[in-house]
Amino acid sequence: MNIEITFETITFAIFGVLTLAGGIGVVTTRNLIHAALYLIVSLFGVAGIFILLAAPFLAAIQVLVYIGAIAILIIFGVMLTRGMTHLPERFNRQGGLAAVVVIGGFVVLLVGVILPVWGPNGAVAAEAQPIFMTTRDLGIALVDKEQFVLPFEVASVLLTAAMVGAIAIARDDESRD
Amino acid sequence: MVGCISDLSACLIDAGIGPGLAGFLETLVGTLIVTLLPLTLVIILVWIERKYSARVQDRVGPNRVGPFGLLQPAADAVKMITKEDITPAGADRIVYNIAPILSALSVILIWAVIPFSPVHIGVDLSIGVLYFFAVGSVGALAVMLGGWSSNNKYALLGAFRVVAQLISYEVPNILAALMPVMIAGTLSMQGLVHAQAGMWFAISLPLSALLFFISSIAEVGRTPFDLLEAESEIVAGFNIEYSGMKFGLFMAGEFLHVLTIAILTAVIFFGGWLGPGVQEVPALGWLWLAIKSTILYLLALHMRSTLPRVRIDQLMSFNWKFLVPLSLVNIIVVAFLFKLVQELGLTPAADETTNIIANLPQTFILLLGNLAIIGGVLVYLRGLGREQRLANEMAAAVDEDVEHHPHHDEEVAAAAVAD
Amino acid sequence: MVSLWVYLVLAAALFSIGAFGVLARRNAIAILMGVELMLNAVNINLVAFWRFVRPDGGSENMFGQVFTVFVFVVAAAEVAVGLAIIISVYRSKRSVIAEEVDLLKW
Amino acid sequence: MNLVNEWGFVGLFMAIGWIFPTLPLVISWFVRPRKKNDIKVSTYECGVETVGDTWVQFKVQYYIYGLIFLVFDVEMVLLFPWALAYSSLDFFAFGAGLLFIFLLADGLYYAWKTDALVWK
Repeated sequence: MNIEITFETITFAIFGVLTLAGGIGVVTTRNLIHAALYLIVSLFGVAGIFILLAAPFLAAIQVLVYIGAIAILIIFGVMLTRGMTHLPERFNRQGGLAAVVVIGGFVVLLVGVILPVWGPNGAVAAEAQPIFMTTRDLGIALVDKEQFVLPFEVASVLLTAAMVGAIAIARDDESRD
Repeated sequence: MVGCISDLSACLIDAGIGPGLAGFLETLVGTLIVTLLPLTLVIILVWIERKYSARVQDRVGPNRVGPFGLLQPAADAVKMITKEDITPAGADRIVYNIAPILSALSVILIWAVIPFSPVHIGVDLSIGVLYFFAVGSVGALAVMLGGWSSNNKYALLGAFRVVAQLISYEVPNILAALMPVMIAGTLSMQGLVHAQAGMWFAISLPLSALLFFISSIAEVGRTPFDLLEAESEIVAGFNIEYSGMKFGLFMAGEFLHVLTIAILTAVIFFGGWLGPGVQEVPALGWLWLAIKSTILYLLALHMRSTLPRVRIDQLMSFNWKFLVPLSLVNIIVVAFLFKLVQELGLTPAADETTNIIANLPQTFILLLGNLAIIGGVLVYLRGLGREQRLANEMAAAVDEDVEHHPHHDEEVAAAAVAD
Repeated sequence: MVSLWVYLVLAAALFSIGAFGVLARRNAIAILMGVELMLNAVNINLVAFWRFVRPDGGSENMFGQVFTVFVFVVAAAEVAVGLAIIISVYRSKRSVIAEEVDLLKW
Repeated sequence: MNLVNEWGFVGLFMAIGWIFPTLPLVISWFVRPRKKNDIKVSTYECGVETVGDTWVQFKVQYYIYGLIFLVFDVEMVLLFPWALAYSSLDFFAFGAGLLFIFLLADGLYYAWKTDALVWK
């Protein structure tokens, strides 16, 4: 296996490291606000990966939704649960067991990914082709009768339901009718 | 040499530099120009802003340093740089230092997708509009980090309020930009400008333009939406603990942001660099864009110097109960009319998109729809206002009654007994 | 050229990190963040498969991207409701530690 | 591949962009005075000694605005591809978009009627 040093591989390395380092930061940091910031770093790395995969639209909404909205919502949540940000123990009693399980799972995944099909000598080691204007195709697919128009509407229902439910749950008791 | 302005890499290849290196050099020069431009502009902007609001308020404004006080911003910058920088005790140092840089960066990064002329643009991304919103949303994060890391109750509270405002007004802002995207069928900034060759979107979609401009002003946090600072009422908001150049960066970012949204409004709704003679001399685009965005910028400044500030509950109600529903209605109406125009075959043919006459039917129908919405909203608001005024008058009348006849209740009771 | 399996390894690593966060963290909000990491790993996989297996473009071949968009939707709904529940629990129990919320346990 | 050209520029822009805001901070680091004392670095809260933790309890109202924004943000993300492809679609797409926006407005209506939008 020889690794070519090209613009793409360097970029992939940078974003991959950002993603994983951010992820490790999220699960190991004691301060929850810092964990949220690491989460942002990790999600930004994923946005970079999306660009490498020729999906710039997804990269933009990754930043817009995750960094612009979800991360801010999580920070709001952390601030609203005061006194819980610096727990003396980060991990619960199963922490060690969880680590073993997760590492075992990772090895299984790794073997599954590299060896049989998609690996270096696998069958579908397809070359990526240049792609143009995928966002418009995405829009066509989303409202196509034959394809995703029902999930498209159901997504709206799900979001509305989530909004109604979350408002109902989160409100103060005294302000409830 | 003139050729170098429109096509630097070709010019460099002519000069005997390899194509790969020439491409890289061109990108580098472009990047430097596009990053340095806003930073030089901000110095002028500070002067314009201070001079303009001074004139509106019947003052002279800066007039000591240099001719007409032109060097005042430079003097300010020197002052900021030589000020002591205080990091409050208990602050989260790294986050505290990153926040102002992130705040300025989130504005500078927008300039990468602004088309200045047919050939001059940082990069014409296929998702330019979304890039702008994505980068803009990082600004809210910078505010949050700055407020949290200061270890100050008021800074944190201020940051919460600002973030609530910024994210709220992002909704109508994005919804308003959806309309030009729908009609142009593209997300690229150059594509949006080209789509306006026949008719500006500000004429066919005036309501979207208005919504976009208003919510952009709120995004920047300018009067009448400047609750995040309210410098004439409270000390400061999220940036209370910042001093020296870090405070300066927050301010510079804000000044620059106002111009940036003026330019973006000009690009998305007022035809950007379009103007007479652009096809022959592309560099003229700079001039047209500068004229359009300066007018919009001065409009924003004028709003700042003349309008009163709103309260935070009014701010939130205005957004969620007025701008957002209006944007949704706007989308439905414009989508319906646009499809109708298409079905009736009134859209300009592919080779006639730059022809004004060919664009007239479509523009007329869309404009009519927009005016109908605006008219409907005005009539509705008038009715609502009258209702409220009557209710207020009734309440006042009852109050007066009670004051003038302190024994009103007893009289009524007596009358009832007499009956 | 970065091949498909490299993206898959990256996604697997991110998924494992997220899974560890979900299994081992005590704070419920941290668990939620772990879930976000796992969802992002899934997204990387979806987009990578779209890019390498059905890259011809055209609206019939957008499965990967469409599913990613729906994962965004689900993630948003999950965070909104999850945090609302955590805030609500915190209000009544003054705690967001997952194992202390055991009303339904016996 | 034009992807590299486009986003390479954005990457370069990000790499260079942060230098310019940082530069004045670095210059300032060299020339600014350093006279720290305890009073100066104390938290600035109206001159009175700061009381308690900075982490006062915040109103849940902020969270509710954040969550309504999140929902709208995601819905807008779904609407952008729709709008982008709109000119090449038929009236069915308008119906789909109409229903989508109607459902979205439904949630807003609920929030409005239960006074979740009122700043208290």
